[in-house]
Amino acid sequence: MLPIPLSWWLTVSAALFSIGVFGALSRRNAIGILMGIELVLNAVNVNLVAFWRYVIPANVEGQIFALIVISVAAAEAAVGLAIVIAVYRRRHSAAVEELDILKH
Amino acid sequence: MPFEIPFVQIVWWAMTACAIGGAIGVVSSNNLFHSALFLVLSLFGVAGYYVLLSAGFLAVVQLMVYIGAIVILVLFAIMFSRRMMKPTEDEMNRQWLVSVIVAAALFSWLIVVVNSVSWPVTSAAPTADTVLQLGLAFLGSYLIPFLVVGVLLSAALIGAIFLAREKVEAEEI
Amino acid sequence: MLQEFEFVGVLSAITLTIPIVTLLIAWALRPKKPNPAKQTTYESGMETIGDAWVQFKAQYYIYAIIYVVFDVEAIFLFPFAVALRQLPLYALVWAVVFIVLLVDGLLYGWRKGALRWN
Amino acid sequence: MDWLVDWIASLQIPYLTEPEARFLSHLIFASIIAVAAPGMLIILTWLERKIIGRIQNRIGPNRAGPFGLFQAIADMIKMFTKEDITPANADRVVYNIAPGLAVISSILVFAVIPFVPGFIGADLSVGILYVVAVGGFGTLAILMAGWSSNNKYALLGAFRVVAMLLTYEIPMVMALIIVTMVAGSMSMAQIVEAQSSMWYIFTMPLVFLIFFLAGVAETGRSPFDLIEAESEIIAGFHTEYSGIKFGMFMIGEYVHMLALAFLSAVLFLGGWQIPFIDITQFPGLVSAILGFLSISLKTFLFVFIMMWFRGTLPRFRIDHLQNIGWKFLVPLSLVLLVAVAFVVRLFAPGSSSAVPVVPGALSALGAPGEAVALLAANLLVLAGTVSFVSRMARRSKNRQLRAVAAVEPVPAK
Repeated sequence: MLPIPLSWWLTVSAALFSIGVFGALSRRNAIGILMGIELVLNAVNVNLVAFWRYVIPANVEGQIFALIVISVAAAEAAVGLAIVIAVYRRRHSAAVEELDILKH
Repeated sequence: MPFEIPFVQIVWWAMTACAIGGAIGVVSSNNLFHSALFLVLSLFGVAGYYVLLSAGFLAVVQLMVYIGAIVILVLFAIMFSRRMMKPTEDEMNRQWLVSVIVAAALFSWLIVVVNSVSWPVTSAAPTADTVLQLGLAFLGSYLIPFLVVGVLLSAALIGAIFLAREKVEAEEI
Repeated sequence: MLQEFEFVGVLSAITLTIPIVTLLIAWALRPKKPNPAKQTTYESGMETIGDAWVQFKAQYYIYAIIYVVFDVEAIFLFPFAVALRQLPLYALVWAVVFIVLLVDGLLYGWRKGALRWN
Repeated sequence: MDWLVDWIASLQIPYLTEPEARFLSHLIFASIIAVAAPGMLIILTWLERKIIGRIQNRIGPNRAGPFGLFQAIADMIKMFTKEDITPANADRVVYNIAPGLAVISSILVFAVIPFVPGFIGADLSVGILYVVAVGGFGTLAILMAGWSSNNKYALLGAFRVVAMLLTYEIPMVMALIIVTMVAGSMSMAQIVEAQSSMWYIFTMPLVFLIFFLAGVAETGRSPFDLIEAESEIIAGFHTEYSGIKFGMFMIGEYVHMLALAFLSAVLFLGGWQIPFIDITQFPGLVSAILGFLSISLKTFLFVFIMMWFRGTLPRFRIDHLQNIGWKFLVPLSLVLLVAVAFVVRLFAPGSSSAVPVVPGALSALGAPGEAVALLAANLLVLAGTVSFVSRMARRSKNRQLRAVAAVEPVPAK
């Protein structure tokens, strides 16, 4: 038997996920929102790896999924922060509420 | 081994303190720079989790990609878009109370789901040479995802350079 | 796996104490006579104008983007490198395609002058 | 490491069975590393002053103690007893964490260095990647220091240094991937084993050059010492640091340099191996001493080369630095990567493990054939690069000449 039950991992992952969701919803700054999303992706990764370890440890699928999530996170951060920089250069603000160019 | 099991659990609790404490710091700190440093703590905790889950390769990748690269990117973006050490206005937006409720509801629902399903757990040992297996898989049965990642990264690179670049004239190679 | 990493954990714990101990020793030994002039920002004797926020060049950020993308590329190439001797020959071609895809992005940046320092 | 575990377990101390004995031996070895690595600072700074003094036709420190050996100790005492000024505007917590992080990140590399046969802190199966990952903390420490001191020059210096570190990390990682390919493993111990017949510096000189150049840039030492470009940005990211906190950045730099020298020795000079002698055949203690002597000598060689650089080469300008990184080293390392991948695969032997493998087309030539082909690939890429670069240089020179000729009319005879 593994020393730590699977439900512990899932609980921690759920907590990380919820904190990340809270961060993404409550931040005014786009960079803060991105950091919240990073937390969510990490929670997903913990889940993937925990299920891999406890359910199908003979294959490596869990790690493959986690690696792909990590690369998606990297791509998302690069493009998302580039958008923040482009917007900041134009509007001198990174607060998402003020990004209403499309409304006017 | 009477020593082993509590030892692993001690490490687990330490890593949980890092991961969850860091995550709370990320969302609650009023200084974005501090938020990013708390993110490092949280990511470090998750890397520790990977070690406990015998995914050493992922743990090192987590450190290398997240702390070595993504956090640096985030810090650069913060430095670009913020004046230093002036927590000018409140970092929370008007819907923060709603967000707390949503997050709490989500968490309790997830806990209910986690505890109501009996997961088919095995206690088999994980594959020995994970990295080798990963290499074989990426260029074997997971070839398409591998190439899609290549396309994704290439698109992200081009898109991000296009967005972040200051307008300068083209250059001859 | 935990056994493999045990030494790393122990070493991290011990190295963590080194800076703390050093700082404590220095704290005990050193004089403490702060005054406002000492604590100003050091700019070769000039008065500081404004805060430290300098005009940040987007150039730095572009380097960081390229670095992130190549870092992620590297984490896929390391398993490839380990498995290289056991891969079928055509797999090598696909790996080259993967690398070329990323070089593409680099070439785009190069052509657009994103790699130029000015 | 194992004999230490066995020895502690054989003492028959109550409650001290195998796992506890392993933990205890790890604790002992970790303490030795954690104290010895910063302690080397004393020897390294003394050595550096002596060597640079000789290069500049001086004697170097010669007053304190025999051969001036105690000079470094005196400096240490000075660092400890100096007043430590924290600027009033600094972000105090981050400001104090940054130097510690710089020290930690450089010491942690030593966890995966195989010092003597069978004695390695943690023989991780992902050893090479671990080295890169730990280096990331150093970058973070620099950004933290630059940001938290709340000083224009510190922030600017931090940006510059981090941009340089990121640039040179890519060719370094590519060189590490090439080594992984040839050795077929990321474990440091196995990489050393794989070099028992031929050291990689002889089969892959170009890869070694890329690795070492990028590595020296990573340590931020001359000729890549933009950190200390006093004439431009005061003292870079540690402008505001004084006393022991400045000293800790210095410890970080020197330990990093030592780690780079050890890594170069392990990855390219066969680590603890001695040419033509198989030291593992000797009894434990003899092979340990021989192995440690061998790796120390190689490490010292690289340390000496880095000091030699510092004594002779002028500092790069930042735009040149970035150009060398992005437009020369990165493409070159990618081309090399592909070339070496083909060579390694073509010479791969048939299936030795459970996976059925089609042997490469040239596998009949075996390991010596592979070594020759690797060397040939390296030299070919080198020749191609040299001819390409010289052609580009000529073209750009011609373009400049034409531009000048277009502005100034040819004088009449």
